[in-house]
Amino acid sequence: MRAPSGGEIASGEVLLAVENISLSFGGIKALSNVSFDIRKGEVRAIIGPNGAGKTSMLNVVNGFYHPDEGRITYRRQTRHRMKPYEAAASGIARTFQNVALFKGMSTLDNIMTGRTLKMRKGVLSQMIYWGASQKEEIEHREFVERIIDFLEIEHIRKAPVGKLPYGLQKRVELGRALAMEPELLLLDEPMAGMNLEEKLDMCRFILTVKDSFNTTIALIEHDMGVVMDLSDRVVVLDHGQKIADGTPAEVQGNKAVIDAYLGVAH
Amino acid sequence: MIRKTLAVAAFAVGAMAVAAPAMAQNEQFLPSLVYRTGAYAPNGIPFANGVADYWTLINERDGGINGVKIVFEECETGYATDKGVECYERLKGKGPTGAGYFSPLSTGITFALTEKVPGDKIPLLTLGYGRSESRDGSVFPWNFVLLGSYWTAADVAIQHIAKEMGGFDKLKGKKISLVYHDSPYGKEPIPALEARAKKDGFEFKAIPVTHPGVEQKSQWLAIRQDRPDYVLLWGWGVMNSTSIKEAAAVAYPRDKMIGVWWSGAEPDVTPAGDQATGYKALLLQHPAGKFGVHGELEKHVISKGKGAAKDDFAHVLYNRGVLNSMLGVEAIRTAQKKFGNKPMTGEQVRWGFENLNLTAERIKELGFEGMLKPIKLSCQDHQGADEARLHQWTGKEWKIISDFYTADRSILDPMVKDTAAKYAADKKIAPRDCAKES
Amino acid sequence: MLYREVGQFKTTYAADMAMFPIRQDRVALWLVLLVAFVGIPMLSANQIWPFGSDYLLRAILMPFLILALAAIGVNILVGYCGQISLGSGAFMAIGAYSAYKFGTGVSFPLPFAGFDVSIPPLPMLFSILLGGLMAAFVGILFGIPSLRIKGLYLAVATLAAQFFFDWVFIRVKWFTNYTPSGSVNAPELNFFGFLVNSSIEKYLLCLIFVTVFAFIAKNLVRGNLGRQWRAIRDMDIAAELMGIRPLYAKLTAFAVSSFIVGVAGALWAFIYLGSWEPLAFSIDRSFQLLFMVIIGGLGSILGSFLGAAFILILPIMLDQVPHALGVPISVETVSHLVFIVTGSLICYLLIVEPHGFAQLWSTAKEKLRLWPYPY
Amino acid sequence: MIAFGQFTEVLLGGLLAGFLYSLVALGFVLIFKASGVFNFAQGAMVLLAGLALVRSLDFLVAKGFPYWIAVVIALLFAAAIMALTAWVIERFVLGPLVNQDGLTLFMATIGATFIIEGAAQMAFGSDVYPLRLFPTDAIFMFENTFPGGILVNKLDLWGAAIAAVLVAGLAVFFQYTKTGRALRAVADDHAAAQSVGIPISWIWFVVWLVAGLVALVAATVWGTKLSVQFSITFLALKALPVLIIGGFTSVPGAVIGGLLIGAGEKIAEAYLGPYIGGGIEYWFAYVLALLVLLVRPQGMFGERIIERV
Repeated sequence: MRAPSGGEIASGEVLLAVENISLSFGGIKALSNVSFDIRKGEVRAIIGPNGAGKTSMLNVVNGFYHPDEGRITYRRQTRHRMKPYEAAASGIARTFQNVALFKGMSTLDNIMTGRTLKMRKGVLSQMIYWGASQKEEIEHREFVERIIDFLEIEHIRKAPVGKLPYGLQKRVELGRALAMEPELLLLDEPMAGMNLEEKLDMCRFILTVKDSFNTTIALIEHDMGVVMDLSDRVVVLDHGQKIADGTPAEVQGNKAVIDAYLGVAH
Repeated sequence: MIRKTLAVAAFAVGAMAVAAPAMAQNEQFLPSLVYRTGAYAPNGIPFANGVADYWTLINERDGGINGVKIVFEECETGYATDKGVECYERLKGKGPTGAGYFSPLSTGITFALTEKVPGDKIPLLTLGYGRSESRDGSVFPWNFVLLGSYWTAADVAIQHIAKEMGGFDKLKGKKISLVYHDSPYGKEPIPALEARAKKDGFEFKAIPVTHPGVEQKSQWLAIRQDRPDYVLLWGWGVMNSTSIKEAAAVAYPRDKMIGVWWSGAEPDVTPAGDQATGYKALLLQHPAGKFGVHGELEKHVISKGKGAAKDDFAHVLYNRGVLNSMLGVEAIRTAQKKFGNKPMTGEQVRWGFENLNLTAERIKELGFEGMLKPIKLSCQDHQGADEARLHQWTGKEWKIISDFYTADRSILDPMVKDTAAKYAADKKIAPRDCAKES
Repeated sequence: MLYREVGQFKTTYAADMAMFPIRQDRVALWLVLLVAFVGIPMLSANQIWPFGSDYLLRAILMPFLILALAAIGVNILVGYCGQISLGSGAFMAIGAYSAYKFGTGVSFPLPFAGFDVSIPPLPMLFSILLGGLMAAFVGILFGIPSLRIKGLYLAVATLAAQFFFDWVFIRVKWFTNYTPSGSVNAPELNFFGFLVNSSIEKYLLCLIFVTVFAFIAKNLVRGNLGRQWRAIRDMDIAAELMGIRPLYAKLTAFAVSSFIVGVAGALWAFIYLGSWEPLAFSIDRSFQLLFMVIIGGLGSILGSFLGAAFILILPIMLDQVPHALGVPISVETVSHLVFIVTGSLICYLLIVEPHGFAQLWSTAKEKLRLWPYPY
Repeated sequence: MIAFGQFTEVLLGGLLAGFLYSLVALGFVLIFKASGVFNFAQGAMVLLAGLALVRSLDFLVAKGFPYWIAVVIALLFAAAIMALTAWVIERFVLGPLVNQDGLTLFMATIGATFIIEGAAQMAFGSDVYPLRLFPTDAIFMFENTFPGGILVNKLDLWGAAIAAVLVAGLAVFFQYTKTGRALRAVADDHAAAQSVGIPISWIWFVVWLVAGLVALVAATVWGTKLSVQFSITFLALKALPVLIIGGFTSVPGAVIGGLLIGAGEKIAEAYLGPYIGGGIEYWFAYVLALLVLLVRPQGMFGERIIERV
């Protein structure tokens, strides 16, 4: 699973940098003046209390929200805003806080949608199906089957995802993002609502993705244990502002962070 | 599983019903395409009742047509063409000899069936509606636009206006507007009126009203501002009464409005109440009211509780339905003279129509004196009459206000011929030679 | 016991991804096609019950096939792509009138260029397909608002199309070749020298069109494009973040849907009606198609057929069954009952089985697979 | 001066027609506001209310009741029928569909439309039934200023007055009654309303009842205008563009939308129609609504939608 080539970024270099990002909805500031960077190959955690603007931050990164101010530099290209599918095309994949699977489709089809950008056959070829389109479908099916094996969800391959238990849905969603072969993977609370066993499985998957596929990961998570174990660096947001940035150990000792979590400052 | 079995069973029963062969052999099957529901039901119901009651009368009083019992079945079209086609396909093969003739009471269905009847050899009886050019029996062997087409109506209406104004020379420079149902039905009279406008020098304006015709405010405000000398009304269903109400609302004089014979019945005026007083409309020969045949109907049908009529008995459209059935029955009777007293096929009924000759005595005998003038059809002429007169709504009843006018065939015949010839060319029909047929 | 897939192991992805992966389904499909293409014409040619008259062929099967085709088109847009449309009737009309124009010769003057554009009458097959293409083109135009307008608001945009084209085909005489009444007749059905005249020929023609387009539709909805449509339907925001371009997915759905609906419109006008006016494609038609799709099953090609059959046959059944049983019901009551039953079924299905008859069918199959040991 | 007089007349006619549209549109707004359901059946409910009213009225008059007493009894009877309808719809259609998405509910109301249309005609007949509750003749204003004066239909004035009373009444109902406030609470948040003890099925029944009564009021005016008959159901289609412009949740919006559509389409018909052939009202209203949507996808008075993931 190689990331799409072009402007290759070496491990440890800055893959994505956000600078002075501000975002507001009808007068309410969701983010103000936030800057941080994500380096190639690391697991970068974004933490903070509820309403700190973590999800908004991810939405800005993959183009779903357009910031009022600030710049985004991704793979050395700087832009003010981009469209969600452009972000996807340049290798940013994403999972969602409240599972956003395609409920009417099977597990297989959900993960296959991750391959959309890699499929090239035109409408006419798809109409006839037999021949070129079938060959392409099978190629991608093989790829998707590897993801299914890796995530250990073979048994629910053909099940409609709407009826799966929550933990499995989260796993399918991860599979769908992985099918995009992303260079940067944004995970929005991948372990929310899971029991311990499921969390351990998910941690294992995340670490494998990072190590084997050299995928850069940005992670929002509330479980501090998980964050400390998984992440290389942590950025902390509170009320739309960055209050700390550093290694897990550094952040853990930071007074502002402790205050924010305990609510002392307010 | 049970549900599925039931569905299959229901389907089988239905299929059997469709395919079940008629048992009795001495029956004449007559279909009746009706619309008793939907936007046009108020006008469809009385017509359908009249059609049914006359057939019942023939069965009850005479035991059928020369002993051949009439079996009839209604099929609801809702004024929709595709439903009409389905009804046609369903009913055309019923009875020992198939359907005798069809009367769809819808211009749209008539157009669609015109394409189908030549293949099935069943005549279409369209009494005062349908394709105006189908008067030409050489191109339209199966259509019978009996008593008058929309072009006849348009011509007669202009003649009456000329008479009211005191002569055709007075028409010059006058304004006549047509408020019409925006469909083939409403558009049919336009060529005839344009031809008349050219000849008589009046200014003609056509004002469309969108189906079903409940929104007419703009049209009538335009009429108020334009102040035409006369307004012709070519509506159907709710559009008619709405037009009359809107005319009242803009204070357009009702006695300067002339409706076609499809806009001159009770459901068109009663909803407008007093506002309809003075409104005029053409008559397809027959008026409302009771004639000889109504006594028979009351005696043999209504009093026995076998009638379909309710308070629409002897109303305009009811009477038209009765007339429609009578003409069909007489065509079958005529055919029986040649082919014997047994059920007639569609082809034989057509022969009966083409040789139909109702004299004044025969009409009196049938109890239709005062409703119909003598009529004679031929292979070439599938219309048979060019007369129409007018009646006026007094607020309580329709009152005849004019003598018969005869449409000017010197204008209409060339139009019929040209349009029919164009149709023949489009459809690659070789017109039949009527001189060679008996 | 017959409906089992035990022992049918698939050793290739190709076999697993086949249109009908279960052998019994494949056999059933071939049987249906065999009956449709060979059995029915044979029965009909020899006038064997129930094809003694051509009623079933002309008044049930032909409209069923054509409306099923239209329902497939509507299902692609509404069922697969989730864009509600109340203007399908207009797209049928566009298909019908465009095919009519191409079939009778197109000519219009271009005064500013100083010459006339005139295309001679085209062969029937091309006319019908061009009718579909014109519908697709207009479909794309009216699909553009779908990028900004969602849900119910979009229904209004499609209604705008419905009323606008109702008006255009009444008012613009060019489309009706200046016939005085505005009603037009189908040109003769000449397919490269072969005249389609008899009921059997017309039926087979409809059948060929429906079969071809049903297969094309099935291929599209199970492929990449179909996944994009369904993704947009289920969660448009997530789909966009997966790299699916809403513009492309929605407009292709509008185009493919309108194309199929347009072809169905041309067939409806040319083969079923023979002569028609815009009222044949009114808003009632749009609703009828939508109901077929809801009742049959949103997002199911099979459902389009089931829904079309149901909506078409229900009124005829309600009319005929009491007749056959000797309980005469007046035509009024029948048509009121049709309203009530259709309405109740829509509500019932939405409550109990939002995926319509097609889902009931697959539930039944599921049970059949386990029968007689349900656990 | 003539031209200006004519324009005024068309404009005024359009505005008054707009009030009549908003009478129908109000019923949609009420239901959407309180339950998020786009009720396609509103047109059918007008038909049902009208048929129940006119048929019982005719019956009572034929029995010899004095006219005004007959009217009152007939109105009560029609109101009872609307209450029954509201209960049936809540119990059998919407109740089981609670928490479904808007499109499903919308399609369910299309189903309900068919049931109501079929049942209403089966019970009360499918003929045309004249209703005469209001005067329908014309009055002429400013006859000194403009030749011929400016024509206004009395029925339209009645319609406008009734619409105004209705809007005021609804405003009072929503502001000052307990049920009205509960309705607004439900509209804001279903779950929260339930948790503070407002029974949602009761609320839905009330809101459908109120919409049914609004349909009855619309039926008195429209029934007088068109007579009570099947075509009255076409009104639902006229109300849609009104709602788009006015917004699905705004009572005053329904009136403003009605006025804009009424005036817009009549002026278009009068001044654009002659050039392109006439009969453009039907689609013009929709195209107008579509244009509004292209500029503001949430309608003219709707709130901006913020999407979340």
